[in-house]
Amino acid sequence: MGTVRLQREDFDAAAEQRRLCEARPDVGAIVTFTGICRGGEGADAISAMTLEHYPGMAEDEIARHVAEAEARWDLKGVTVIHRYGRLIPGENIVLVATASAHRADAFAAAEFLMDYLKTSAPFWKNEERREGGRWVEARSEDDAAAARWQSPSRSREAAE
Amino acid sequence: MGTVRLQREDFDAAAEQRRLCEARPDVGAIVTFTGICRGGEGADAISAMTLEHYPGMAEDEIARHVAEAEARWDLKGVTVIHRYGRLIPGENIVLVATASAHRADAFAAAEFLMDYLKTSAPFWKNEERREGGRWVEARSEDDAAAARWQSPSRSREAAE
Amino acid sequence: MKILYFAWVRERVGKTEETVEPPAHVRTVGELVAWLAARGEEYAYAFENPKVIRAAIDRTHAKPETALGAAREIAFFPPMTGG
Amino acid sequence: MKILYFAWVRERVGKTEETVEPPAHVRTVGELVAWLAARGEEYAYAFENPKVIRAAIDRTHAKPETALGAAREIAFFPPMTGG
Repeated sequence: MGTVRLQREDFDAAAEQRRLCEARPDVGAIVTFTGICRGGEGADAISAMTLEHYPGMAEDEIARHVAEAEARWDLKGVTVIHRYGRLIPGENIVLVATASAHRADAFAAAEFLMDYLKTSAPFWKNEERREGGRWVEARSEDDAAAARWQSPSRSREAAE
Repeated sequence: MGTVRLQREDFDAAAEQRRLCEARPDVGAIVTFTGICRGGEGADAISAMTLEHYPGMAEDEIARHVAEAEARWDLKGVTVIHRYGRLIPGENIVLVATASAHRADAFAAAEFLMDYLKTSAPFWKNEERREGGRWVEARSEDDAAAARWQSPSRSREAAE
Repeated sequence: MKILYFAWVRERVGKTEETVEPPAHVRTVGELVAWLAARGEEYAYAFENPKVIRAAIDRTHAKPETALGAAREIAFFPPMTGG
Repeated sequence: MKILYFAWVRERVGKTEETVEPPAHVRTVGELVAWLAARGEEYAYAFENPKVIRAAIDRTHAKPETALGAAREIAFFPPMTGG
């Protein structure tokens, strides 16, 4: 049911959101997450970022997590678009959009998908700075964020 | 810093999102929540929904919560738009858009604001069905969702 | 003082607002609800279950025990269902 | 079997992919890393810290102790930084 796309070109978040709810009277909540290439500042300024990915595996890995999100939450639609190639600051990197009847499902699924994209989807960021290219290091916070979805009960479940 | 608008007319989520990140190289994450008027089904089908609000207080109440979100999380921008008046199924009701450097702040602030809009902002929904108008009842799940923001520490803080 | 009503409280009372002058012994939100409820059938109906009535004093949420003080505008309404 | 390299593992090894035929005693991902690391300076550099190397067998995440089995495509890469 979900849509997964890997592409070089930019995406239109508004059009993707429209697609998730048109002719769907049961959709009451849409959450979108848009990841944007940050520019950094001063000595840390970035002139561009190149996203390398593992074609084939990246699609499979994201589709697997979309299916897991659909099994865990009551979703009416999911779209994940991840770009690759060279991007300049301000450009979109990734879109996760989730649709549900009530907000808690859409929020939880979008966070879950982002946490997994950060830690399990085979993408690698290389940032171009004045002194040259540098591979972005994985963040331990991202591992912690992904790990929280592995415990069966979550405080989030208090929400609608 | 945040933008709060109450209006009869529809909003353009994409334009609001663009406004949050344009000329902001420090924005790496934007979360949007769009609430949509659901249509219901069969005997429960809704022909329209009227949103009544308390002018003056609604703006104040939302602005107060936007300021609280800005104090609690590292946000680069917040926009809340809430419609009032008569809406038909499929129409937008509310938009919350949050911008931050990293995703955890944007997600948490958007959920916080939605939880408070549901329980503390002076709006009342009246749904029109075949048998007449009916005021929507408050949900205890919404109170529980809002209450979770009152404890000082949250598992969410494990995330980036 | 000015009283505003919203949603089904407004429908039951049959007006959106009015100006009232409660006696001096009406000092809290809860006491004002009790005083209003005794004004007639429509008020009794609107305030029949005080537990579900929410109030705001000068556009800030208030509790039954909140003192009216020098309030200019008091609003009564059901639990909110926005968002 | 086909080996793919990504990100700085690719840069250090100096190639995006190659076909290798490890001896029969190389049965797990971890053993394959050790065998590759001994193939030359560039490999030793790429695999100098096996703990930070991630692997996938036929496009599924694998651990050092995962058996190679009849794998056709094995990939090595640093921790992922997508999203």
